[in-house]
Amino acid sequence: QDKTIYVAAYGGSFEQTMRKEVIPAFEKATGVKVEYVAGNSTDNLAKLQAQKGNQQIDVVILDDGPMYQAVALGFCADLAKAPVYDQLYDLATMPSGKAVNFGAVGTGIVYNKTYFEENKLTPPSSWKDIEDPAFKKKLVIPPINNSYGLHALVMMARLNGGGEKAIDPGFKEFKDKINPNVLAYEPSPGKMTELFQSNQAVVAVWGSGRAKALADTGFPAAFVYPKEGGVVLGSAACQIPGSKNAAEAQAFIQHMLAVEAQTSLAVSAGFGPVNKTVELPADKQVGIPYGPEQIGKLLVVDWATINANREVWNKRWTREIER
Amino acid sequence: MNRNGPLALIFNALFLGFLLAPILVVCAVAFTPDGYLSLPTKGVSLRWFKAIGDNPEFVRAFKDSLLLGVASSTLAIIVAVPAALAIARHKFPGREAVQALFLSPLMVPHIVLGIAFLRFFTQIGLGGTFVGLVLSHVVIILPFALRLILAASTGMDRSIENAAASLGASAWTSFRRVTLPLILPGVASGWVLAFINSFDEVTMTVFIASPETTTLPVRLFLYIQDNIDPLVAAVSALLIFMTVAAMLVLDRVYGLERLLVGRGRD
Amino acid sequence: MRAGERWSWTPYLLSLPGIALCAVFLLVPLAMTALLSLNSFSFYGGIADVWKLDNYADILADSYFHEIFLRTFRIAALVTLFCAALGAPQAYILRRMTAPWRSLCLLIVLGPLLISVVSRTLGWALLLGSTGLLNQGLLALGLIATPIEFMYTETGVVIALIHVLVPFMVLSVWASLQRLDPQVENAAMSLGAGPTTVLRRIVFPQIVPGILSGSIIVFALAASAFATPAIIGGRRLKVAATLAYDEFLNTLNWPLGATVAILLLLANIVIIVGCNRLVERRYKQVFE
Amino acid sequence: MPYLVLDQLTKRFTGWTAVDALSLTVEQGELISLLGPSGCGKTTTLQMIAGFLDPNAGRITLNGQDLLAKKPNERGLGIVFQSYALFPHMTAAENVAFGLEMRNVTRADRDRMVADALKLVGLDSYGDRYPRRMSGGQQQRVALARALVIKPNLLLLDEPLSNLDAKMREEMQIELRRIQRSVGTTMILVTHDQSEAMALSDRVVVLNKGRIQQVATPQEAYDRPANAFVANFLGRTNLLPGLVEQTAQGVSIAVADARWPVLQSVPPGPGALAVRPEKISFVAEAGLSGIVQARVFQGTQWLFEVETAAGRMMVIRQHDGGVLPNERERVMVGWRPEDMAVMPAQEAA
Amino acid sequence: MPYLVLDQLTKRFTGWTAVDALSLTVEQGELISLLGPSGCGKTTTLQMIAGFLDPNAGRITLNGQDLLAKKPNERGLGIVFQSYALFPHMTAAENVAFGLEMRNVTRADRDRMVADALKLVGLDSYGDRYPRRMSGGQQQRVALARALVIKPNLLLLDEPLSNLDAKMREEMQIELRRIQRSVGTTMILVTHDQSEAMALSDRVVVLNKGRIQQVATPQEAYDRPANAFVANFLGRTNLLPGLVEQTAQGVSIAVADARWPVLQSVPPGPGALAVRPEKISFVAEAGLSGIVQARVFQGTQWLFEVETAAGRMMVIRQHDGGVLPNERERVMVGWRPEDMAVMPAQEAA
Ligand SMILES: Nc1ncnc2c1ncn2[C@@H]1O[C@H](COP(=O)(O)OP(=O)(O)OP(=O)(O)O)[C@@H](O)[C@H]1O
Ligand SMILES: Nc1ncnc2c1ncn2[C@@H]1O[C@H](COP(=O)(O)OP(=O)(O)OP(=O)(O)O)[C@@H](O)[C@H]1O
Ligand SMILES: [Mg+2]
Ligand SMILES: [Mg+2]
Repeated sequence: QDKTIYVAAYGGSFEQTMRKEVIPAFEKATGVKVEYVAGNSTDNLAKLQAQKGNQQIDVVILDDGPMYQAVALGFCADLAKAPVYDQLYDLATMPSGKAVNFGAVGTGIVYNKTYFEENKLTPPSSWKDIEDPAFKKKLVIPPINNSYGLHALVMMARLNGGGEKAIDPGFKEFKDKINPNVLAYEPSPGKMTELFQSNQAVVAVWGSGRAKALADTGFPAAFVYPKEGGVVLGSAACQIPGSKNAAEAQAFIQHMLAVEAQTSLAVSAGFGPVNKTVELPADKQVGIPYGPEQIGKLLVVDWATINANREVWNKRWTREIER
Repeated sequence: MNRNGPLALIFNALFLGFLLAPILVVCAVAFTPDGYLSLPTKGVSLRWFKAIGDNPEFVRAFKDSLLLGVASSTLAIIVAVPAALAIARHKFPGREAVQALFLSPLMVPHIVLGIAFLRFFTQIGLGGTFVGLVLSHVVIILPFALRLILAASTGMDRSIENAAASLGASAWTSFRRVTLPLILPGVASGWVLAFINSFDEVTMTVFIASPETTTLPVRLFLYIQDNIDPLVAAVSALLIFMTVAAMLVLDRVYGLERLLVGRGRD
Repeated sequence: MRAGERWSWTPYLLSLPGIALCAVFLLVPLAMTALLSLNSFSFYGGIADVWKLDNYADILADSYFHEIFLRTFRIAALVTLFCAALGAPQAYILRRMTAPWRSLCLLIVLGPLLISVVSRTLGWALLLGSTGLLNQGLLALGLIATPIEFMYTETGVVIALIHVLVPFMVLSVWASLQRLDPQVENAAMSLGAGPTTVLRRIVFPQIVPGILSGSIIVFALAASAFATPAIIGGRRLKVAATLAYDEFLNTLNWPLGATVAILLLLANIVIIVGCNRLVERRYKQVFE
Repeated sequence: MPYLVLDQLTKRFTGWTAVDALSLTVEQGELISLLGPSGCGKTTTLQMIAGFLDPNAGRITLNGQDLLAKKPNERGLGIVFQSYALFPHMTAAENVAFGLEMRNVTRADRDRMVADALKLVGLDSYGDRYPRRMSGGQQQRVALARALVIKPNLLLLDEPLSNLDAKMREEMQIELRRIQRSVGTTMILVTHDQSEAMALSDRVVVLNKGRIQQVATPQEAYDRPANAFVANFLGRTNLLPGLVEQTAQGVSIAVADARWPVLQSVPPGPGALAVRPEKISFVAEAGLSGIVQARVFQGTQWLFEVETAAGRMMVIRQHDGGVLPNERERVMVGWRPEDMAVMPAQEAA
Repeated sequence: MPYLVLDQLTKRFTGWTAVDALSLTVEQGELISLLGPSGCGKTTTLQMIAGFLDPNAGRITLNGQDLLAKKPNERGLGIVFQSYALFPHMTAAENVAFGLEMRNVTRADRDRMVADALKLVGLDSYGDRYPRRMSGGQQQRVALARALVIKPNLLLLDEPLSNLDAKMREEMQIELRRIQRSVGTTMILVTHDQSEAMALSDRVVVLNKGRIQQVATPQEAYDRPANAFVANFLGRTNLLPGLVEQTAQGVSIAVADARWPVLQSVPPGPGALAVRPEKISFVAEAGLSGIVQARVFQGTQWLFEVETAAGRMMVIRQHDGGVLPNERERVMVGWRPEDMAVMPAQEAA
């Protein structure tokens, strides 16, 4: 093996799946060695920026939000054309054509089933349910620099007559109705799990994949898409410009979109497949956005508008909500 | 003999209790049979300790961390001892500036250092190397080593060193045979603090560790990306047990008392 | 310094390795950070190579940042105070213990340092949470009616930081206690000084170097602490380090983050060097 | 009523008995000296009285009260440490003032008393100096002033004058004596200087290996030592072999070519006689003849080593201007029968 | 060639001159004592010779070589510190062995020499003990053994025997003398014990306030002090006022009701006479009459305080069994004209 590509991507169960299933298959097929640089989206984005002009990484995998920013900052090269791209759902393609979503999860509401049963509460069914005073200091929402939190903000704006272009109602709703319920604005998934496990939190706005992972530990966690609709959160990959192994990098991205890898990621890591041709057995479909119907129901947010306003929103968020 | 009064012993007990409480909780959690953190646990099981064995990258990361900790804290001590002696013994122009310089790593958030080191190392070609990792760790743990050695060596009786010189000991010998043993408790605790801080560092290391040189805290940090489970507690508990074992061995071989208290003292 | 000592190169030679190391591996990165803090940032444009003091002006003018810095140093000061108040007596008690116990207790003090901040704070969360052991215990005993909020409060952050940092104080004081002559304490007692007076008038002034060292470490670490405030304090209780972290990682606004860091560093140095100088002057005798 | 009573006091360090069942009674206002070879337990004894060491056995009562039940700071006694134990972070004046502060003496009184005490020890102008910047003797005097200024009822002095020159030592001795007389302070003095002990003490306590050998007035202990150890420890003694014989004129002892009448009752046969060097004089006749091997000037007196047929002898003569033999000179030494002690040979061995 | 030369040596501490232009020449194999009141600069002088303090001015040469150019550890001299300065982390044996290790003495030799040295100071069985567990005198002896064992050419002794009892001190003195004689070690001894200085030294150096007052043999300094300070510092002196008169028989001095011929040439008029206590004896006639105020036992001698018409006088008499007056007894004291020094009144003031 003379060629090595560096892939920067998430740690945790995703890393396990990649190392055990996706990467070995790729290495076997191509003879290219893959080094896995683990880190969360923000860390990896920061690494890209730090090594700007001197990149050590060939492929980066980020949440769709940060990926938009990475593209904007010029950290992504154009994707090479390949047949596999034709098999993808629409939401997989990103407007710029420099990155591709290879998996999707939905943002919805997670709650502690046992707690709800014991306290005779009805499970949440609407985004509005998180405003219920019964959840005083029992609700956790990631902050808006995290996609889940951003989705929640956008949804609150939409439900109150606004939207990406008119975010004010969302802020107002958070400030007046949601804030009293919020135990913490917690971005770290680990911390979130811990808050559930220690019973400090019973409801949260979170992703389907995270909820699945939590439930898989045996914890009585349940996940619902609110009736107004869940929001799709993509995981995207792109090739770093100036990579010495651009072809291999592109091949790796294509490999991840292929049926085999898509199935592995769905089964082991809870990523909804973006490849239409993937078929999952019924028992593996639980908790994963799967199939045209489910995927179609998921709402998509307008990243262009969001990114244009993100700085302002962030500032406003830290000053008005997180204070 | 000045013994501790009952009040002092109560204080001691409360203090140690305070220090131990969260650790005991973590250790207790490590034995849970459940798949998630819960207290009190429903039973006792070693499943999470077994799980460590299933994650070979933890073992590798542990070795890397150990090596990194030992290398960087030893280097830090080697640099800190003469500097501490200079600061403790001499009043020279620039003394305060030197002190501030050596202390500044403590005052910068590690995330900032992490990014700065990453940028710097990438430019000088040390990016992702073990050497770079060690050097950056030396810099951030230097203050611990320095301050502790400084505390031990300010106000030391100079006539004892004079005695050594009068018996023919060169500066180096006198340092090795007299000064060093006398400040050994400070050096030892300085080393321990430095080691621990290097061993524990994650915020900065995340950025400068490469796939080949990933430390245990970084591994743990990545592991709890999407899920926190009792494995983290088990790793911590295991570390504690290993530390205790190491201490016992050290006590047998060298004598803890001698190391932390110094020879010939009561 | 020995009286009448001539100017010599010795101290410079002795500190040379340290200075060299720090100059290359600390000053360069710090200088890069300082330069970075002069740049500007936009979401789409990234970092622009302009050289302006805009970031500083922004921070100095914004009450949001004032509040965060104020909180940071308030927490650091409180933690330092408590660490000194708890750690110094503990070190003293340790010294007065007999042989096997002393090493044992010293190890227990070191113990908390040995496990990572993440799992330590995990332990705290389990203990201090609204459903944690402490609150459960207090509720069961009927001492309180509703759980006390420790998590996501300054109190919680301070407690957890004390836990993390107090060993530094104990060790540092311990190192300087080693030099004390027990007969000197005896002398004070024979003159009629009770245990507290001995502590206050005889022991304390002599271990000031140790307390100072410990305080400096604790203060600096508390002021730049990230993990504990982030985990126990959450996002609503931001401190300077979490702020810098956010700017660096979440908004990628490095220039602003760098500005925060530089300001934090400067404030720290001013406070610490100032205190150092004050204390060294006040207790001149023990520093010679 | 006895003032201070030590009853069967015992202190063992790991594997070492430093003080062994020591019993002693001290009267109020008395000045007692502890004498004994280095390491015999003098400091240990004082430390137990002061409360810094817990005895393994035995009791101490002061004025009828159990002293061991009290904490060191409640015992109200003064102590001068062998190692001074000055507070390194306080000036001389602050060191001296400390005990007064503890007694809540008002500022003005305190300043005055401190100044007086420093003056007493000849350090009037050194009040502002830190111990580190003082000479050994100056430090010792600060330690002394610190203990004296609080005017304790019981003063423990552990070689308090060992680093002072003769002049200063004498002044301090007189001062101690004055304080003892005027204030009625009870003092226990440890000293290695025998003339100091002799000159100052009401009684001396001779210790060896943690055990009391003799308690007596200085002269008594000197002239009538309880045992060979005391005799040897206090001053020097010449021990000569001789033959005790019953003659017509009574019992006498023959030493080499000379003979002395024996006043004690000693059985005839091989014997030994002990005589102190200062009791020996150079005589014209009827003495032991010998040759001066060395003469050593000692200030007020001369020490001679004389080689006689009975062995080497030490002779002390006052430096009073009289004619004294030179080295290598042939002399004859003699002493009065009442100044020597005669014993059977085996006892002297 | 002189062995050690101190030339205009000066040491100033901030605002304090501890040693002031001190010049001294020491011959090889000589034993010189530094005498002087506490704080006069003795320790400071030794520390400069040893190289622990840098003089502000002046030079030191040893064997013709500039000593100041050498580092302390290259000067090859031995020193016993006033404060012992033992290595607290080493046992007694390790302390003593240190200097030998530095000289690369083989293990076997070293063990033997250490054992010998410890035996010499009477600590054979204390080799394994740490300084903290030793008595003051034992520590001092370790310090002595540590300096002696390396057999230095120049040995600086700063009150090396101050914490030892008379017996032990005497043994050590003999030992020092023996080493000096047999090995030819040059020694500079600081001691506050005058009889020690007198007995041991070839010459004594009397210092005051950092300045040399007199350098002479002990007896010379004692009997012919260079100035009033030396006279007063070495031994005691009685100073009596009198009237110097020219009579038919020559010059004489009248003191109260008695009169002594004056051997020096002193102008007539008010004068003073100085006479040492041990030169005074109790006489039957032609003396100064007075009353014994106190008699103090000092072991080999008695000290009397006699109140006479000319003032209070001190008298020393040997404890040789002779009849000595009691307290409150009326006596007459006298001395030989050659034992007194007479001077005009203003000089004595
Ligand atoms: N570091 C210092 N700073 C200022 N003055 C000092 C210092 N060291 C010593 N002195 C002063 O210098 C003088 C000489 O001190 P030195 O120790 O030489 O006296 P000494 O003759 O050895 O006296 P002693 O017999 O009491 O030991 C003393 O008056 C002392 O107070
Ligand atoms: N902490 C200790 N541990 C063990 N032995 C000790 C300790 N302290 C003293 N000793 C021993 O106890 C004995 C008595 O010591 P102490 O200090 O009472 O002697 P001292 O009579 O004061 O002698 P010096 O005249 O030399 O000061 C000594 O032999 C000493 O070695
Ligand atoms: Mg003693
Ligand atoms: Mg001295």
